[in-house]
Amino acid sequence: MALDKNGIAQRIAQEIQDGFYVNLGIGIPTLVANYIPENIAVEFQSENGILGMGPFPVAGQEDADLINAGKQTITSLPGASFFDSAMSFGMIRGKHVDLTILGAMEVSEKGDIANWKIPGKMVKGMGGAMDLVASAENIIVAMMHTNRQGDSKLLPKCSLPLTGVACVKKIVTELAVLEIQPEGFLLCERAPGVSVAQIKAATAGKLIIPEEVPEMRV
Amino acid sequence: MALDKNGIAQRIAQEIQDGFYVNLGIGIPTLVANYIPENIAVEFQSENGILGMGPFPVAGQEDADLINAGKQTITSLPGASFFDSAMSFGMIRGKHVDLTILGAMEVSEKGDIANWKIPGKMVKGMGGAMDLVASAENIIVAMMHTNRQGDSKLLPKCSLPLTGVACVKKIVTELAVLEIQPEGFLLCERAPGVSVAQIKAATAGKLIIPEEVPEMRV
Amino acid sequence: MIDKTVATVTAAVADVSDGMTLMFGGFGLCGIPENAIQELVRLNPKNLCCISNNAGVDDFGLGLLLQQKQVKKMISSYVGENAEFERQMLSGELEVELTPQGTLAEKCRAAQAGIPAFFTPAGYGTEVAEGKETRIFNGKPHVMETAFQADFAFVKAWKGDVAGNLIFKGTARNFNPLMCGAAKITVVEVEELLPAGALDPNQIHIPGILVDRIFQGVNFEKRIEQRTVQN
Amino acid sequence: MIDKTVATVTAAVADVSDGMTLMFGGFGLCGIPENAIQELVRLNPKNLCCISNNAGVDDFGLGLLLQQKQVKKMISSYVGENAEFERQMLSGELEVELTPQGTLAEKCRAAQAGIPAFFTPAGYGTEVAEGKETRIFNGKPHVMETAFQADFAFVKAWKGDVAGNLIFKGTARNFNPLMCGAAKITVVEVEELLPAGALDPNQIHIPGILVDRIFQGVNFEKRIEQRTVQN
Repeated sequence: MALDKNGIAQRIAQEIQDGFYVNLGIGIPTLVANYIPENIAVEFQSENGILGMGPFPVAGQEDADLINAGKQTITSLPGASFFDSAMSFGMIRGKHVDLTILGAMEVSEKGDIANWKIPGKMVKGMGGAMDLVASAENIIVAMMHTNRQGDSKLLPKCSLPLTGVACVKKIVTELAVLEIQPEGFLLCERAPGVSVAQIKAATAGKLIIPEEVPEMRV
Repeated sequence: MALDKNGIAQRIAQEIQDGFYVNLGIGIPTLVANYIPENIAVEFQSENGILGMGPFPVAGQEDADLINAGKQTITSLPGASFFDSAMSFGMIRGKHVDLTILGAMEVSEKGDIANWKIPGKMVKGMGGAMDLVASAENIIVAMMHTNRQGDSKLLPKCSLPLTGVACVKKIVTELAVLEIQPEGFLLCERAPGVSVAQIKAATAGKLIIPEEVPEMRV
Repeated sequence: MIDKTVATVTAAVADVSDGMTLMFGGFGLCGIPENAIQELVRLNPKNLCCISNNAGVDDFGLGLLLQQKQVKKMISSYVGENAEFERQMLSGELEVELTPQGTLAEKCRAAQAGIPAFFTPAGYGTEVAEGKETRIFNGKPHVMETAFQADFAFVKAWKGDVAGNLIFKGTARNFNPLMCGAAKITVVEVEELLPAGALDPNQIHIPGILVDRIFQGVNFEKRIEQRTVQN
Repeated sequence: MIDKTVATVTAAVADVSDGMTLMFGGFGLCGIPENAIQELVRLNPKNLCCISNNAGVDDFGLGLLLQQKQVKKMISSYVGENAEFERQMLSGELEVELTPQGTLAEKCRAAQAGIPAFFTPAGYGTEVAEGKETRIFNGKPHVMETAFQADFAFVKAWKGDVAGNLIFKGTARNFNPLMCGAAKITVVEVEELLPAGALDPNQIHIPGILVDRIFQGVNFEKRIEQRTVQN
């Protein structure tokens, strides 16, 4: 059975290692914070200027001066720090953030990503996404395998304007975990009960299918 | 009579206006701080990371964590701030410092300055001088008109390796106040009792002599 | 100590005029210069170019300038949280230059620090890099970006002293420190204006040399855009 | 919270080896990483390239590494406060690359912030610009400079917490914050090591993400180079 959004987040959480600084994008990536094992130390960076981001505040404790990049009220944990946007993107460009998890509209088999603009529609902007994808050594895309029209989002080539070139390393969808390899999308894991044929049918880009494709453990 | 070093400092102090942030080099420039009129507000920046530098401490109050760019123990005044070297040179390159006063070995009639290196001798380095002269909109050189061998330090062209190109605006020596003009050194003022002929004899570069050359008031 | 105080926001903003380029601190509605924006609405200069990470909401922040059609061009990383913005943009009344957020921040910092241009990997291979010089460093392609040039920077700080020294609070810091000294004139409003010497010189985020005018702000609303609490 | 503490300076410095490029914070003897330098003397790696604004004095600071002939190359803005340095330099044993102080600072900051290259007016028309690309921006010539690449950065802070967050004191700040995260591994010694949460998150100069190892320094001498007092 295909995963739901929480399932995708749960699977991605398994990629997070002890001592990682992680930047979570809006949407499914935000849910990843709910699945971090208790026994590892992880700090969340929000690019508007906090490291050591905590959970949402309890009602009545909201602070207008303490928000995340999604403009939501948040809290800070012991050991947190605040800083300006140049320092924040210095951390990102300088590869000090260990892992970036973000959503996408399209990913190409070369690791290109498109997630900020649909021609003809209102464009809200790329925010920090272009800085994040251009700099992170370790980028995981969290997205659905196909769009609302049922078209594959894993393509030979992106059709939408790019956010970054040859930068995505791994993709987790409701159907599969895939890695970008020089030859295309390497199918690493299937969602529980999902067949390789289903994944193949939903993937427009070149799919590399190993002999054995284990099921995800979620 | 030619000025002494304190006289040069005193004359330069007259160039400092209310509200100026000033960077003082080592040597004669340091003495300028002693001659700031009481009725104007001036803040001294030291490029190692302080704005609002105060006088030397009283004995027993020296703080190893509070020095100026000459590595001397100093104090800070109310309204002072400490910052890192990138911010400090950001202030300098960003033209936020209003006036830089520094010494020189040679100045050319085009405003080039040489003050950091004598070929064949031990070179200690340029420190912050190249950043200061390349960025300041307002640079005054404080120096003796001639070197120890009696040779002019105001030259058609510098013979020593340059610190900066076409940057000096004004020169105050023991003999005169001069401005760099497109045509050469404009003689603006003579030291008390010093003749134009004396200044002319001590100046190797092109000297522009107006009809009237007033005496300095020091 | 050089005193940077002006008595009122009116005095601080009076010389803004048509066609100027203005920088505004803030991320979303967090840390925006509310007093200066209100005064710019009253003063009503037109054809402004505004550099700000976001463009406010319909009835708050830079949305107020948009409502009065004071803005000709926005330079931002993320916009369109308000309907009027969308209308003006789609109708072509409003020009929008979208810039990656880190590049936006660095272009401010470069202006502050006298760095005319720098290279960043952000935007390489995208339409953001179109027409810009690119170059490979350490095997990786980068885009050359240049420092902003602006007439005024409007900044909101938490505490400030009369010498213009500033301290910011929480994530209201964001772009505010980077815009200080990044324009010809920097105007700062603070929640608490203190005498010189009241702030620990070790704790100052922005030294007064980067501030031209500082005033005690009033009636800060500090609106929350996405109030989110635990279940 | 990610814990960055190591128990001893020995553990913090153990993997420095011959031929590495090392950054050292400090201006003169102010704010230098005394513990790390002592340990490097003991460990005795050779053929080092040292990036530091100054080179210490004969019997303190980086002068100790020079005495043992551990240094092959110095990258500094101002050197030669010590006789051994002068002797090695004049004899050709020691290579010295002199860099304008602001450029030195910005090359550190660029390395920290992932900016591979930038333009500065400093050094244009001088021997510092020889072999470097120059370009005119806003009518003024500039020199292109590139980010440092180093193996270790040794930093001294005043207070730090176990998460690696740092606060510096007075002018002992200088190059220290800029070198954090500017090398592959950043090692910080502090006068006071505190638990996470002990520092106000608004007052942190350098967030722990830029620090790899932090330890409680001991026996800081904090020598004063030019003790100067009022008459």
